[in-house]
Amino acid sequence: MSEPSLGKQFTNGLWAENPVLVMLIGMCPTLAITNSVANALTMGAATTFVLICSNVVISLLRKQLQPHLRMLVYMLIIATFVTIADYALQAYLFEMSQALGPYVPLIIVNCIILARAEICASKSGPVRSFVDGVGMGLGFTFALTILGVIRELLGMRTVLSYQVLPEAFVPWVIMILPSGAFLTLGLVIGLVTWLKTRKPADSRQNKDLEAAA
Amino acid sequence: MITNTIKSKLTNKKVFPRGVHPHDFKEQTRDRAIEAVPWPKEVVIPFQQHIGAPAQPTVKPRQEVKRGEVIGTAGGFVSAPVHASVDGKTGPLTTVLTPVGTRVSAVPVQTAEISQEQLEQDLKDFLQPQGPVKPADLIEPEAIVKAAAEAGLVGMGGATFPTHVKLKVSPERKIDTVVLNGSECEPYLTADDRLMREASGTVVRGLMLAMRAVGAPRGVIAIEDNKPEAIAAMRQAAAGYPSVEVAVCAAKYPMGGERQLIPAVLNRVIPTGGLPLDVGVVVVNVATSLALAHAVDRSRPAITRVLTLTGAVHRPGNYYVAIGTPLSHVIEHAGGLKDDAAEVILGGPMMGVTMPDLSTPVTKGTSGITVLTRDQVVRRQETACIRCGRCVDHCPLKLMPTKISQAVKHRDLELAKAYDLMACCECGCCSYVCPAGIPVVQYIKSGKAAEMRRRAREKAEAAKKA
Amino acid sequence: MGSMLKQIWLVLVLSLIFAVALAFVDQGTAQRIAENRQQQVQALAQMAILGEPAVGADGQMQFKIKLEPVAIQDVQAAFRVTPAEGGDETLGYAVVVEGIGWDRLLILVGLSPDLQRITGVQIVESRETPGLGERIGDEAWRDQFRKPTAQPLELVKGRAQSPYQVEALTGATISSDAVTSLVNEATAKALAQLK
Amino acid sequence: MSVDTAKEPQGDVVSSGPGGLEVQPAPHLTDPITTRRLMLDVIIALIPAFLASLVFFQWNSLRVLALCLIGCLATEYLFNRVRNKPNSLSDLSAVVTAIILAFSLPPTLPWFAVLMGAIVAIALGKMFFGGLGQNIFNPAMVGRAFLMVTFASLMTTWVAPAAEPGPPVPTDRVEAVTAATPLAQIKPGDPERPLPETWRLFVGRTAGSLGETSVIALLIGAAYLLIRRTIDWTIPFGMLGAALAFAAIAYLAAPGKFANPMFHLGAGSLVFGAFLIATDLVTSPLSKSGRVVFGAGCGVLTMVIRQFGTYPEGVMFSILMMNALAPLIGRWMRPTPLGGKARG
Repeated sequence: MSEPSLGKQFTNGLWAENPVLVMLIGMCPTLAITNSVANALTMGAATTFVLICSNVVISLLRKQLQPHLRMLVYMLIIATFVTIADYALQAYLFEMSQALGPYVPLIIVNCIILARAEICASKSGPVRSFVDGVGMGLGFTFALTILGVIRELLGMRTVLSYQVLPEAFVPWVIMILPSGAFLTLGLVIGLVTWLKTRKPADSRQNKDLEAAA
Repeated sequence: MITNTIKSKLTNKKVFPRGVHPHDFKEQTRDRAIEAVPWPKEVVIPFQQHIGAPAQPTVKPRQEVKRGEVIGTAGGFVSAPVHASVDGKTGPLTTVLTPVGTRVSAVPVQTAEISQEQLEQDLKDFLQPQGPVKPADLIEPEAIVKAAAEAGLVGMGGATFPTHVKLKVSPERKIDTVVLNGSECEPYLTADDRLMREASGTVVRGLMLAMRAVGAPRGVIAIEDNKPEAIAAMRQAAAGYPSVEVAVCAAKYPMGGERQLIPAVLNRVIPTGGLPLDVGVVVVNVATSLALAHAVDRSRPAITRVLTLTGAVHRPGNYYVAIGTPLSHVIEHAGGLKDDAAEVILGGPMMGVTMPDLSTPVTKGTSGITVLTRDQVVRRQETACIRCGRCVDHCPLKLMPTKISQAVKHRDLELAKAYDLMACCECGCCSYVCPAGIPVVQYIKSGKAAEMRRRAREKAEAAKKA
Repeated sequence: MGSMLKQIWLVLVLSLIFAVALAFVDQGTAQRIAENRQQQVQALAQMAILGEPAVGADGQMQFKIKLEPVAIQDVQAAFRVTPAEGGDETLGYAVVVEGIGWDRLLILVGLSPDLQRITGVQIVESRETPGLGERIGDEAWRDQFRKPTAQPLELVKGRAQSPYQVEALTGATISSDAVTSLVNEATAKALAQLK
Repeated sequence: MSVDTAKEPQGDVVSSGPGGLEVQPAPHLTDPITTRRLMLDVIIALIPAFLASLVFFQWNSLRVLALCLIGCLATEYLFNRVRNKPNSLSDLSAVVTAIILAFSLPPTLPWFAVLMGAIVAIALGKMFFGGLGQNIFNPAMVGRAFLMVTFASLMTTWVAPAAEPGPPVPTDRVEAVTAATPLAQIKPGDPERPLPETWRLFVGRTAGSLGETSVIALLIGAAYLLIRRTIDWTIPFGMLGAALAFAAIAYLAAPGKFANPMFHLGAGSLVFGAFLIATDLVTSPLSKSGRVVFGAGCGVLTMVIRQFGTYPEGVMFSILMMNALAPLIGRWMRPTPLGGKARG
């Protein structure tokens, strides 16, 4: 299998292999913190930061790593960057770090980061790993933001705390509850799947079909 | 259902739990005396009219045969011989379509003339034979079994299991009761009702012979309460026999099924996968009992039978017919189908089979022909199961029909078996009550058929290996 | 054997590098984080005692108060509140108590310098049901608690009849009840231990 | 013999033989009760309660019912269209869902909330599972639960029923004369509001959801369903029996703390739930014994929520919880075939 172009590597994370909406990984923060856009953006940014840094570092170290030790080293690297992100949030965005609660430290166990380390960074050079980290991180942020916009808009009438819907609109409290997260996520995934299957021209699927034939 | 059970307990009527109460439609033919149908120009006698191996033909084409002459000998232990039902000349062997949809070989017989007087006399002899008979106690059981075997008797209620096999009980089995099944729970049918009224003496005689054959000290005549005349007639006929009693059952479908009749009448439950024998009981149908009396006392084989022709025909009634007579001939004799007739059912409407082709002959197991009009035909539009549980509430065997049928529908035979697929008696109560119009029993039947094929295949493979 | 040693060295070196990096980050942020925590309580205390703090041109809150820890047993924290510009005048007391509503609930109760009145109640941390229990954060509802401390407060459904009654939020009795008993607890402990 | 040449719409299993005679599997008779007829019976049974609600809540009751019908029917129609399925409106199950949902809503609920509840009931409660017969939870209760969490305060704002014919109850939720339901009153005691006398509970002149207040009207409908055998005695018996037993034990143990059983029977939607919601065919177990257990579970949970929970009423949540358990109950309470399990 030849490597995809760098551009493709980037857009993969945004749409075709979007970690949340297509691969269905990283569900825990997705469901827990998307009740407001600000939370979603902050979480997305923190995760993207950790993802890019760990991808690049692991990519640089990939030749030195023996199979039996690689998980250990991955965790070491990821944990370091997550701690840095956590401290930074606490120092400069205190209110936000309070709102995100334990979910920032929990980035350590976010599947997306470990998955990209294993799938991409441990096999590719630093440039490709960087691009991959940016794409996947933005894809994650994008998915979180969609959920955040829908939930904050319907649940609190606002987007980024700015009131959008009129006072007469009665907020749908369910949207800021965990059950609203499940509902919204299900509907958005349904929509994305529908959009994707409507376009059979998707090159990846065609390739799969050819391979199957 | 509970209320019905209580009502029956109060009136001392025998009843089984669950089941259904369809309207019985018996008023059309209940009061029509049995009438003899003249011989058709040609009868077609199938060589397999019973469960088991087909009979072996012993006639050649263009051979003169006499009524009662053997034209096919039993093809094994579970089998029955076949006799000519008319005087006449045979034609070349052919095949006919049986109710179960298979083709079996048969022989056509060009019939000789028979006068109306002869016909009437024959019917009279059939219902109330004259002349002395030996008391049943003085006849050896083996002789009774032998007579049944030679006469080609099969269960004439429709099951067509060879009677001599049923009566030949191994000595270690203790049979204490013979139940004469006169419940006739199928709607529309009244042939057994008429037989019990018009030939009560002969029917009781047959019961006595059956009791003697299996060594049972007790006989119970089970009749549904919608046949008061038959109850009275049988009570009178059985009056001289202290070992025989009449049990009045509530009219409820499927009272005539062995697994419902025995619990209702004797309060014994046949184990799943078992037979009435397992609880010391033999069940004999009314028409079979009558034929047994003829076979033993007069060596008369099973060559005629009484059937109900009812529904959308001009002259519905109970008819005395020679085996092999085409359905169309019986229907013509009864004035033909009405204009709105749409469905001809062999048997009653609950378990009978629709026949597309009226050239099919009457066989030993044909208890009735029910013709439904276009308006009566059930047009089920199968919609989604709403899990209402009506089939579960009504299943006389306490199965979960919806679960079985859905398992079959999704081709999960193992699951269907886990829900006791093979225990089903195919009475059709589930389809009858289903509000969603799902042919539940049809799914179950196809599941059973698939399981039977699987077992046959396994057996064949095992045989190949050995 | 050689590769094994190499791996051990690799992990050791990496750990060392990361530890040093983290130490630097910690050094750089520890003070700010502590200030942030302090400010949160300070802001709530100011709100509970003096009312809404003004926000300066730089977007930072302008604090008029300083907090000085005082010892009260069995509470999360307790402070004597003094003016930010200096001077030892007591502006009031702030007591932080922890309890259970539907989930962990942390509230701050502001008391007047003579401990005779409750000056305000603030929610520090809560995870009550949005739309129902979370309404304990409504200012209008919390303003009910500005009452004398002579008697414990009583939660009632419907209209309050006496000065010591607090009206429950409709459909959120458990949360209202939790706040009321926490306020009573804080007041009682402050009265008993600060006099 | 006639030859039926007119090709009428035929079921899957019907086919014509060569002679024009039809061939079909047995049985050739059928019970006249169809799914549609079952649903129609439930609708008929709900008419007395609807009349009672018209008297008590006047045009509000008509408004809520109409909105529910529009929401439910339109959603079902759209789902069938989008999924290219035959239209299932004619089985009337969506109408039943709409009425039951309407009956369980406060009369003053604003239009958008009613519509949303109706849409959620059919979409989330029924069509997402695959349509009629496939859903695990009672669709109407799914709709109500959704509203309960989404618009909690709107769903707990009640108006007093119109006592005598006069000006209609105000419909604007803000200005509405709010009143507590009898169940809300028995939580912490309030001397100003005495419990309604028991007879008023049974007639239904109390604040509450549209169709739940008049126990007498509900019982008339329930009697019709029992006589028609659309529902059987199992679930109502289990639910009312367990609830009353629970209430009686609590009352005898601490009469001052707990209300008497008759009050619990008359207040809230216990009777409505026992006869018309929990008896939903799709979401209750198949076997009789299973249904008794299901009903008893509903009854006990209702009482636990009423007496120990924060919600004044527990019928909805108890039914939803037992709905979730129904498949398990079905598995545990499987009837043994007559004659025992097959050997081998």
